[in-house]
Amino acid sequence: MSSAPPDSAAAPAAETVPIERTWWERRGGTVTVALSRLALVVVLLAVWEWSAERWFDITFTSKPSAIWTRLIEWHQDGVLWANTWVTLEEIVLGFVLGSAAGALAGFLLASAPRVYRVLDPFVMALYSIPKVALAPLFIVWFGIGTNMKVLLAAATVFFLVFLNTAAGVREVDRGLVDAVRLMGGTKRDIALKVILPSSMTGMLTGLKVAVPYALIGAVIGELVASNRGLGYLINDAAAQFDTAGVFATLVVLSVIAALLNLVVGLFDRWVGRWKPLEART
Amino acid sequence: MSSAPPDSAAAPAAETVPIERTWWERRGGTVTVALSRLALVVVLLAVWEWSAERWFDITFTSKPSAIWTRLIEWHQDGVLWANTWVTLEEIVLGFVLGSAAGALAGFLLASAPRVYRVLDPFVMALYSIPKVALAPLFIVWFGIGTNMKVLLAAATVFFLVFLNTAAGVREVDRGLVDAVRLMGGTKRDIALKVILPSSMTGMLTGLKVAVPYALIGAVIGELVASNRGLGYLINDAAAQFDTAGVFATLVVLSVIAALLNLVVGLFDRWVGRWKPLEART
Amino acid sequence: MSAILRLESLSKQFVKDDLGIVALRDFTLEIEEAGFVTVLGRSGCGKSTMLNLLAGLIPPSSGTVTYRGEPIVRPRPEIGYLTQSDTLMPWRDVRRNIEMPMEIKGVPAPRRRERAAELIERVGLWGFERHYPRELSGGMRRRVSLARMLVGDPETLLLDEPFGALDAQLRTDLQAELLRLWEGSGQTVVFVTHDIEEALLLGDRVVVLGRLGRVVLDRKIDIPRPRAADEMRVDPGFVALHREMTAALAEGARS
Amino acid sequence: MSAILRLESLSKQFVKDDLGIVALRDFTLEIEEAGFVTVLGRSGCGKSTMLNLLAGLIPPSSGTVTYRGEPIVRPRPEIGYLTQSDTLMPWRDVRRNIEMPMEIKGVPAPRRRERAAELIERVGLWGFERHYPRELSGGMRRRVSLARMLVGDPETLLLDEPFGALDAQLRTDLQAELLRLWEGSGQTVVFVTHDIEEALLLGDRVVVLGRLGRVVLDRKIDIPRPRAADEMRVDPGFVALHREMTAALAEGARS
Amino acid sequence: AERGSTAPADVLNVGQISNSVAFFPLFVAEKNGYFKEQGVTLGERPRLGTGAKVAAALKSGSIDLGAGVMTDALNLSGVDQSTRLAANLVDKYYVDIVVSGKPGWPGESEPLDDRIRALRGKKIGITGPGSGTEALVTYLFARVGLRTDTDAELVNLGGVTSAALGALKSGRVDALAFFQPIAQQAEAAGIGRNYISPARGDVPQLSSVAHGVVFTTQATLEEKAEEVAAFQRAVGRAQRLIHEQPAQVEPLLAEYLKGTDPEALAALSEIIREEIPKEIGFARASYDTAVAFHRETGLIDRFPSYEEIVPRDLRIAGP
Ligand SMILES: Nc1ncnc2c1ncn2[C@@H]1O[C@H](COP(=O)(O)OP(=O)(O)OP(=O)(O)O)[C@@H](O)[C@H]1O
Ligand SMILES: Nc1ncnc2c1ncn2[C@@H]1O[C@H](COP(=O)(O)OP(=O)(O)OP(=O)(O)O)[C@@H](O)[C@H]1O
Ligand SMILES: [Mg+2]
Ligand SMILES: [Mg+2]
Repeated sequence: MSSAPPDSAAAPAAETVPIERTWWERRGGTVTVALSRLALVVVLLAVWEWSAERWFDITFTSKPSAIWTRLIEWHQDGVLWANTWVTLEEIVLGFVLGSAAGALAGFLLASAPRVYRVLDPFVMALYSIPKVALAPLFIVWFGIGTNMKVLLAAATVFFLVFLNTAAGVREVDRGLVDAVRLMGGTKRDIALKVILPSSMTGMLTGLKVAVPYALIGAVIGELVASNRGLGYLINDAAAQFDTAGVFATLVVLSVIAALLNLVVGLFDRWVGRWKPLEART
Repeated sequence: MSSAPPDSAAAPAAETVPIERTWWERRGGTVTVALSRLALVVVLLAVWEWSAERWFDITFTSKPSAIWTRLIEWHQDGVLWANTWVTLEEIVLGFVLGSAAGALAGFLLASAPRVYRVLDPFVMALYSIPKVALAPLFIVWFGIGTNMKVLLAAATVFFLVFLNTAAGVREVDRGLVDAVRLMGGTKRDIALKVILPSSMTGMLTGLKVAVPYALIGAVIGELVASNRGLGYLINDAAAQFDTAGVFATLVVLSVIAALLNLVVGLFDRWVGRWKPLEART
Repeated sequence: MSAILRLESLSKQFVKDDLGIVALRDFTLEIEEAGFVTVLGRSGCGKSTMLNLLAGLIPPSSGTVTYRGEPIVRPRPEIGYLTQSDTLMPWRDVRRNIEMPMEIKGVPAPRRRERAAELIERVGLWGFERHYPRELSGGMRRRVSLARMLVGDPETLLLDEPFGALDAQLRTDLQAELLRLWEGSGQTVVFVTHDIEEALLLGDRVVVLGRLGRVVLDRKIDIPRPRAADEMRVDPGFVALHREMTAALAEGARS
Repeated sequence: MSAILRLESLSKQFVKDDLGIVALRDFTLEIEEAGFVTVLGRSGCGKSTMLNLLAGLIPPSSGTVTYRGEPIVRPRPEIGYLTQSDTLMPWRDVRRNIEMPMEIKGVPAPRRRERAAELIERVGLWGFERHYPRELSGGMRRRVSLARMLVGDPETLLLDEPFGALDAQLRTDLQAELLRLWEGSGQTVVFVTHDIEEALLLGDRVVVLGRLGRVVLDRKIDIPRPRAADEMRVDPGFVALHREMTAALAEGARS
Repeated sequence: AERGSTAPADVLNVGQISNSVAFFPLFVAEKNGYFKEQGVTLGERPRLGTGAKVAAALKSGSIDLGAGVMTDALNLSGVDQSTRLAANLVDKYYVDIVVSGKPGWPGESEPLDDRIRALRGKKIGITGPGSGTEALVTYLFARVGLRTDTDAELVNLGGVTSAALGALKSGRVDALAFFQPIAQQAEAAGIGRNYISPARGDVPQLSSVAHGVVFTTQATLEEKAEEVAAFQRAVGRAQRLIHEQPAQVEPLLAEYLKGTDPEALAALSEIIREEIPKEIGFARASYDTAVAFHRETGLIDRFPSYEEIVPRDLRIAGP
């Protein structure tokens, strides 16, 4: 790679040297971050456990050991996995559907600014409606099955991804668009080769913001009509004044959120591999 | 403005001509958009009204005329204004608090990427918890008054503004930051003179996305524990199967959302006045 | 030779608040097919605006731009335009940036790879194929842009200060390369530069623009080709032309 | 004269995946106070990297950079740097861009306004105060950057191809302006250019860089000032120097 | 749009508001396999939280039967005259008023009216506006000439037990009007005490009143006549079991309300036998009391007659 072709009269080729980096130099950053997170978790749990009976009212805050016990119990009698599985399915379906639709809509509408301006207040109005208030309507229209919950999650995700993608699209450098037009690119080329990659950051922010809301959407759906899923578990535990149970479910939710977030994060890194190191997440 | 100073040997000054634009050329775009929106509203309402009894179950969807009647009724006995006022206060306070805190945190944390990476999963986990599930805790900690609702709204808004601002900050052009460093700018100068203006787009997307969630947060708070506010009205109407009442409240909420959105939109235009026309909202 | 590009009583003004900023006023120019026209003019006189209009990137405020008699309303792939500012895709490496026009034309991948390699070598960037634009020096980025434009095999080339950021040696090499490409190919070239010497070295015809695109001078250059810079510099005919251009530029600034 | 800037056995390599891309290797240079050093070198030879190191924008991989004996670890306000690429704030108009260094220094508003107006006039942008960068031509943006740098009254000026995008006339004007500012002010100037003529016209000393920043030539230029371009071009001493530089550049490319 | 049932033949989807004591018979029948025995399978079993949602699910065909309180059934019949009652689950008004453990409240021996007057000016947590919990407070206040909108502050806390207990414990409200078993839970957790309990007999006028009910629509009764009949047989059997075999039922109750304090459970199993009728039918008197109660509290303005809403086979003679 560092040898110039024989007949080139032009400037010198790149001079490169292999970099020897120790394992620590390569992975050190990641490891430090992981360890810091772990430490933080441990500290938080310890403080919680320690202060649980002293400062807080344990009936409402529970404590890590009790939550852990509950998780083990649920794990043993299978309650945990059956319900987690149901909710996970709703979340993933809702997230994928909602973000695909949101990205597409953001993409299309932001390229048609007039239409976007006309529709904007309607979208906002629609999204300002607390979905729980419409629960009866949701039930009437979509029943109480998985569909309704997937739809609730998707609807919430849609909006966030949509607005962020649209903002990303509007920020695209005109110069780059013009460059593709000069190459004879069609609208499709512009969309795929310029707008898509350069609005990625916006879209990814949308995805990241939407992760928690996919969970919330699905769980709210389960609270609206709970027959299974983590929302049902929360509801059930709360009705029995079983705070440890409520928190145990929330822990599972947080883990799901972290996993989804990880997926989005990996995607983000892959998409942003051209960026200078400082600008990467 | 178009006359060069006498002793300048350099290039010619800008040649400008006043542009005579008719009222229509100036305002035409805005007017068209407004009219289109109005037309859309009218069409939607007409279709709704017309189809209400034919296609839908009016018990769950109500119809515009019934909603209008209910609004008038509530207006006359003062129920509407008293409750709207309560909720509006919560929303505005929550929005302002949440977005100020979110923007600040996004700003600070994105400038400290290590810390950001460590905290990121915790923030995500926290946000994935459906706030209704924490209702007991909220009640115990923050009571059932206005505070609790403002806090709920602010918490929701915080996250959205935070993540969007942070994304905006990370996208800042390194070249511009370097330029300020070359001028001897301190961290503060960099933050105020480069990062702040160039992460504005991200922050504004955050604000825009957060508007509906400020409303939802406040209303959820009122659903959790209240005896006044629009959330209470919804609850009351729903319990009495008064769908028109539910929708009347939702209309009020939508109007509030539209107004808040307008404010954010104006701010956006003001901030983005340097952008080429196509890139403005 | 027939005119391939024709600008007729063209005006362009940009809107800023309630003012129109005039960039070109009543501008008329014809460019013959297979000609090499160099354009000189002071900073801000409207050269880039003219090229933007020729390329169909922006619409004129009044007047017409035609290409082979057809009005230009949008960019045409047979016109290649190397803009003054960088428009490389930051997320594509050098090779993929250069391949882009071919991707759009639907050239198959192996052929693309081959052509790209050829052009990378021609602009002296061998070994930098996998670099992203931000990892290149200013001159290198310029060369990538040049390669990207050439890879589209345009019939007409619009070049806005293509060699401004390059060192003398490389500039000479690429000038020679450009002339080699152009000669006998039937391509039409419109070349904007600030360097009078470059204008005289390359052009069949030099157009000097004054304020708001007024044509101060429009002159055939009949120095025989090949023209060698070193010899030319001492040639009295060349020196006279150089003076004439300098004077025209100075006059353009005044009016 | 004592060395104000000293680069000692400096190396810089950029990390790309698992490779180090060498931009400068074992580079040593001293720049005396109040000197005007012009730097020539082929595209990609490391000129901008060198200036970035001098300005303290990037840290060296090894070796030291000192300013008056102190190591440079971050940018210092007494060193002004006009970078090769545009770094105007797109949301500030011309005037406010130029005022920026003064804002940072805490100069009161009326004084800022006055100084900015002065510099706007000096770079020939009278009437464009309220324009945003995207509303300016390439050359105009360059001039705004120059004005912005000058307004900070730096003790040492680093200029990376400042006049590359300007027309001959304006270039001559601004060169004269720069010399006028510099002469007798005690300022130190490091001026990167691609134009041999410009290098000889301006510099006390010319440094020609080869691959990876190897110093191919380092030479005092003792043509008496004021140097007029037109006269110089026919001066045999000048022609000889020009040849020498050309040869040095060619050699730099080979090694 | 009235939709048909979404459940296949032999299957009934049964929704209920929550897991409150009122729906214990359904749990017993399910656990002991009575439904299977009678030839019907229960499909979806959502907990819907509010009467409005139960009604919505019923009308959309998502569920065939809804278990809720009389208020919900009457509300639904206000918008849909084909609403029918399908089983009487609790014949007592199973909402209790719980007050915080702080001293200052009149003791249990004090007359009812005095205890009610002591609520004046207090913050009272209810599940929501228009709910049976609000109705009880309104009813009690009306007894002593007070008005809920001026003489006390009613706070909606939603149907979640822990939120209500949280509010009481942290002093955000002074009293709660909530469904059973909140009083037992509050007492077991030392948060408060059962202050006024119609189910316990504190309010003589409410000694026998249809309250916890299963309701449905005429269409379902016709379309799924056999399944509904099987359902009714199974529930009836469960109710008989509760009355006849308390020992067998206690562990079931513990399972139903798992996590509840044993002390509270013991108290509950007594009460449950009192509350749950021996048969699923509705006596005219207990229906009329319910109507009178709802009329008194102003929650409902249009009432179906006994004949209208109670199917023929569920009309029974008074106790
Ligand atoms: N988008 C715009 N909005 C407002 N004015 C503009 C815009 N683009 C260009 N102008 C103005 O038009 C005039 C001509 O600009 P143009 O870019 O064509 O100059 P140029 O001849 O290419 O100069 P240079 O040699 O410096 O590149 C300038 O006065 C500039 O300020
Ligand atoms: N961020 C970076 N990452 C990787 N390589 C880089 C980076 N910046 C510069 N380089 C490499 O360093 C070398 C020197 O670049 P530099 O910008 O200093 O050249 P230059 O002499 O200024 O060239 P020009 O005259 O074209 O501006 C080039 O090979 C370039 O590819
Ligand atoms: Mg230009
Ligand atoms: Mg450079």
